[in-house]
Amino acid sequence: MLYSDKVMDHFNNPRNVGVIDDADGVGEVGNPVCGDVMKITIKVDATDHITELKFQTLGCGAAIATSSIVTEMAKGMSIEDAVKISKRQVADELGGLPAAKMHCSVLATDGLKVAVDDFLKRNGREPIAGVILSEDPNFDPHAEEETQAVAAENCHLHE
Amino acid sequence: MLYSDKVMDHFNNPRNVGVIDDADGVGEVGNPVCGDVMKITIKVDATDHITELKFQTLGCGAAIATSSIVTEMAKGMSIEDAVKISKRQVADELGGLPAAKMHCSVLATDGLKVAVDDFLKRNGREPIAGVILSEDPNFDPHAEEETQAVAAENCHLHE
Amino acid sequence: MQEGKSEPTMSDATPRTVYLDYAATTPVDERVVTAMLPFLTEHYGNPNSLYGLGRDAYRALEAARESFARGIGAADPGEVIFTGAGTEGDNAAVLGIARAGRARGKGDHVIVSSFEHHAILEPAHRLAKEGFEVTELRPREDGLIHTEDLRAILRDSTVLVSVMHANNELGTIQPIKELAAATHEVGGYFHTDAIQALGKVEWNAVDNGVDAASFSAHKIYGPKGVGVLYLKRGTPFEVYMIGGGQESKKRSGTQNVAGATAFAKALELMLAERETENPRLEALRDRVIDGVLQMPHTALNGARDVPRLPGTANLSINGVEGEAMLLRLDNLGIAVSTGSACSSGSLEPSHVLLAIGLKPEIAHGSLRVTVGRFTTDADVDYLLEKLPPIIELLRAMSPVYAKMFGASA
Amino acid sequence: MQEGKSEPTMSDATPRTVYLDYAATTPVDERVVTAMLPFLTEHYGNPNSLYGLGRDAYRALEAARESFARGIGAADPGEVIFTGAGTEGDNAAVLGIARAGRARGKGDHVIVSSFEHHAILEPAHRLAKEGFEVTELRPREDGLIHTEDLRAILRDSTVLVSVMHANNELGTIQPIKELAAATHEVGGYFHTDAIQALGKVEWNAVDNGVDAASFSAHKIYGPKGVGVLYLKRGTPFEVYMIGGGQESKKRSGTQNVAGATAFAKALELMLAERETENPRLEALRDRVIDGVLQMPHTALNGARDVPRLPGTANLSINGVEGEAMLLRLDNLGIAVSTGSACSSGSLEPSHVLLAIGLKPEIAHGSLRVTVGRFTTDADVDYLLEKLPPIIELLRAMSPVYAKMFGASA
Ligand SMILES: Cc1ncc(COP(=O)(O)O)c(C=O)c1O
Ligand SMILES: Cc1ncc(COP(=O)(O)O)c(C=O)c1O
Repeated sequence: MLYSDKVMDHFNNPRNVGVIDDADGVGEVGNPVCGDVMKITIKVDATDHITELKFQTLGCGAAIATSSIVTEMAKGMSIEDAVKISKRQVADELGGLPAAKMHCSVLATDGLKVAVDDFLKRNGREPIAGVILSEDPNFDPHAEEETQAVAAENCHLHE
Repeated sequence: MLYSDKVMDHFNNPRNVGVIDDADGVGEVGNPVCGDVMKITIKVDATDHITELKFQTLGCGAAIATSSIVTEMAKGMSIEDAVKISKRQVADELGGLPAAKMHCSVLATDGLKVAVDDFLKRNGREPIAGVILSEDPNFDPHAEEETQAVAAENCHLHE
Repeated sequence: MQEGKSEPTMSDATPRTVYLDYAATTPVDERVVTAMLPFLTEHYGNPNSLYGLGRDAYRALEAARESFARGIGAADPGEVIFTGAGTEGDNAAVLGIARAGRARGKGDHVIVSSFEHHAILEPAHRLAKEGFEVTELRPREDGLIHTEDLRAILRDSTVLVSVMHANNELGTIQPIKELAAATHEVGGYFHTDAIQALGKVEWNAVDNGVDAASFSAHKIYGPKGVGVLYLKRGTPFEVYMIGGGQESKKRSGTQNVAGATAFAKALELMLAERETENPRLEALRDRVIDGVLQMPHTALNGARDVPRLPGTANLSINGVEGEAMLLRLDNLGIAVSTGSACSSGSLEPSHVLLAIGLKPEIAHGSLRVTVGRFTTDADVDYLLEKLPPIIELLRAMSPVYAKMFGASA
Repeated sequence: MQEGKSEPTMSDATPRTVYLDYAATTPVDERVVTAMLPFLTEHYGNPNSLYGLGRDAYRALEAARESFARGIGAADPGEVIFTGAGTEGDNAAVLGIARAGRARGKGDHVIVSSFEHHAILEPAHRLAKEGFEVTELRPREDGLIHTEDLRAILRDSTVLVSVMHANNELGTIQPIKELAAATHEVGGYFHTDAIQALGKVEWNAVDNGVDAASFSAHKIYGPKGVGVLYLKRGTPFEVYMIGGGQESKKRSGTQNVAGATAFAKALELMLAERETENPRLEALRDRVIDGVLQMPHTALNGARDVPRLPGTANLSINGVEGEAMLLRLDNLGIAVSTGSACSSGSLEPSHVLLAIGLKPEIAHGSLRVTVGRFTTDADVDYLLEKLPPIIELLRAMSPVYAKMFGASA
């Protein structure tokens, strides 16, 4: 199983590591039982564009690299576009991921989606990530559990 | 599977090869179907001692070596002693035989026994080899068939 | 080699060594040794480890897999599974495809040719014990399995047919493309033991349409104890060696990276040199055949005009027993075989020769000469000079030769 | 090695390579290479051939068998069967003894420890599918299988018990002599996977009373793809690899003479150097353990005071994920493992660590360091210098470390 040079670069030099204290939205997905946990904090401006992202990740090389690159990809995007980022786009952006690691990119995109919905909820607005997720085969109306479901499924991938 | 140097010596330089034209006794055992046939011709003097032996053998290295050494062992022996030569004695005299080849020494001793009985029959005397064979686990009252039985069993050893 | 010297043997006193048993095994080509050595001492990592040494080993293993896959015309390198012996591939294919095929609801009828290597026949017997119905397909006197003969016994319930590509004793080449097609007509899977054919005859997995094939490195100047099982995508397969899940879960056990690299290199060399090497070997082989046939009461086994391996000649020499002939030749440093040298110390009349209709007493007198990469014209001269007197001597010692064949030798 | 260079990797830019994963595999010792090479190119005969080249190979093979038998204290060289991998021996023993034992009328109950290698667990699962009743025996937190725990589950119907000698992840050594004796009390057969123990701990087949044991050459500076199955005379055994009938009909396939010679030589070297080497390795291992335990929220897995392999240390480093730690160390040329490197690219939390009671979130952060023949004090210094900052960095990146373990790092 080999990681691309770009994965190794983002693993070794992760971008935007940390926590935004006065974040507008926070997403935390994954489960230490599976060995993967990602927390992402975002700042969103008046035009619903993401101006800043920071992440923290406990996980394997792919989990850290996908977290890192998703913060780069989403920076400056509208929240609508940000929640549209697919796990495939993340993997492609990294020059591919080993099959056994594809689920890690789900962790990153899910984290972002949860953070956006958190931002919307805080402002009494309708969550939008769920709607996006419905295009996903694993769709589950309750976005949060859906995320958990994916995480759980990730566990299975580990067995 | 390795042959001892003595087996190789008797295989490469077989003693007493040929046929005694005016033989007093002839024994032929084995079966081309099994790949082993031995013919032994003997001369016996007035005191029932074997004065000369010659053999012809179609067969493997062990078949030829055991035939060769049995002619040396029996030379000068009384016919009573000659038919007592056991396959184990033949094998030991050769410095041992590979397990898969032990049956070949039976071919040699059986050939000698049949030749002695042939000599006795020619002179209207009772065969003695059968009696000897009775000490063999494979004993069968009809010495000739017994020999065939052994030969047949040899075939099985080949399968 | 102290073990070798520990005890004087005929061969140690030998004037020269003329190796004419390339079908039994081959020396490892120096170029193959050079290719494999770095993976023993320097790039020794476990290809399943994630760090640099492991990744280097992994890349080497996958490079070997890709090269081998190209060499056999596989659609996908993932269809190449490295094993620990030709026998392993044969066992895995016969047991694994039949069992998994039956589990998939395909029937329980299995066909193997009756002149397969024991590495195929024994697993077939085991399947019979497990309740499979096993039919043995006999070759004809020409040394070939005929597709119409296979068609005659194929059934809708036939799950597996295994027919070797080149027979190891006769060198005759079976029409595997036709046989595979016929098998597919009833929905069965076709395996071929291509251990003797590899690198010597055109071999393209996609073109010949087989579902599985076994190969062994030591028959083509690679090391012993290294094999490949080609398994076409989608072929049902109960995994044979199970554990850590290496080889994409198809064969467990830490991969022999040096061995895989060696096998790939050995195949590359065979293919690169085949065009010039095959005609050279065929000429040497034909000199052996024609030379031996000069002697009375000799015959070529299998028809002469059928497709054959370039290096293999199998002859009947009536009135002599094979081992005696072999040992006499060995005294002069000539290495040949009689019956199958792959069968441990075994001297039974070859089941292959019996299968093509030889009588046992004739089969006992078979001589297999196989020429290879390092065989010279002088080697063949030497054999043809030394063999006739040995045959005459052994026939003269035989109590039955005159009777059976007339004293005309 | 062009494959390695074909694509730039962290390891290629490495200042130095510090290999600390000797339990995964080992480089082949130059003395072993020297011993095996002549059998690739010069004495290349098939050991089953009757002529000189074959007899030389046969003698070398038997000399290797005798040497190996002496090395493991076997009563008889015929009890040593050469195989194509450690996994093969494990598969052959578990499947072969259970099936043949049942056929002999012994019951159908099989016991394997739950921290066995997958090469044992997978065959045990296959036996369960075949109708055997399989019980998993759990080790205790100390990393040991306790004989009283085995006694508690043994039955008159127990046909086979398989417990590894040294665990490959923990390095803890099981009391196989007692376990074998307990198994024999109910008339069962005892197999041990001694792949990690061979050459490192006292091993005498007659004395420890096991009925079967598996070994693998590449764990003791021999080549990959070579193993031995020790099978005590009279032990029921359904032959695993069938065909030509080599290895006294117990394992078919042309024997890897070079590999067998290499394995025997590798074992000789282990035994000759053990007395001086073990204390050296223990000192290095203890430096690793003590050094890592300096860091907060770390723990040694398995009790410290139980019998252990001299070179193996397994530690939990809370709040980090193993692969990330492994890759960071790899950037600096340090090769270690997390979980079992024998399991293809697998990253599941180690079943071994779960078996001794670790929580999954803890098991994800395990570090296995194994020192060996070429490990120096400087290597350990380098590891202990580079590891702590990596741990701190990864913990700082974790969203849960502070929550779970308090920010005290
Ligand atoms: C305890 C144990 N058993 C079995 C194996 C499998 O051996 P191999 O990879 O040589 O087949 C290994 C290591 O790979 C091991 O450490
Ligand atoms: C046709 C054929 N099949 C199978 C085998 C067995 O291969 P291996 O000895 O490498 O296991 C051989 C030769 O030994 C062979 O010639």
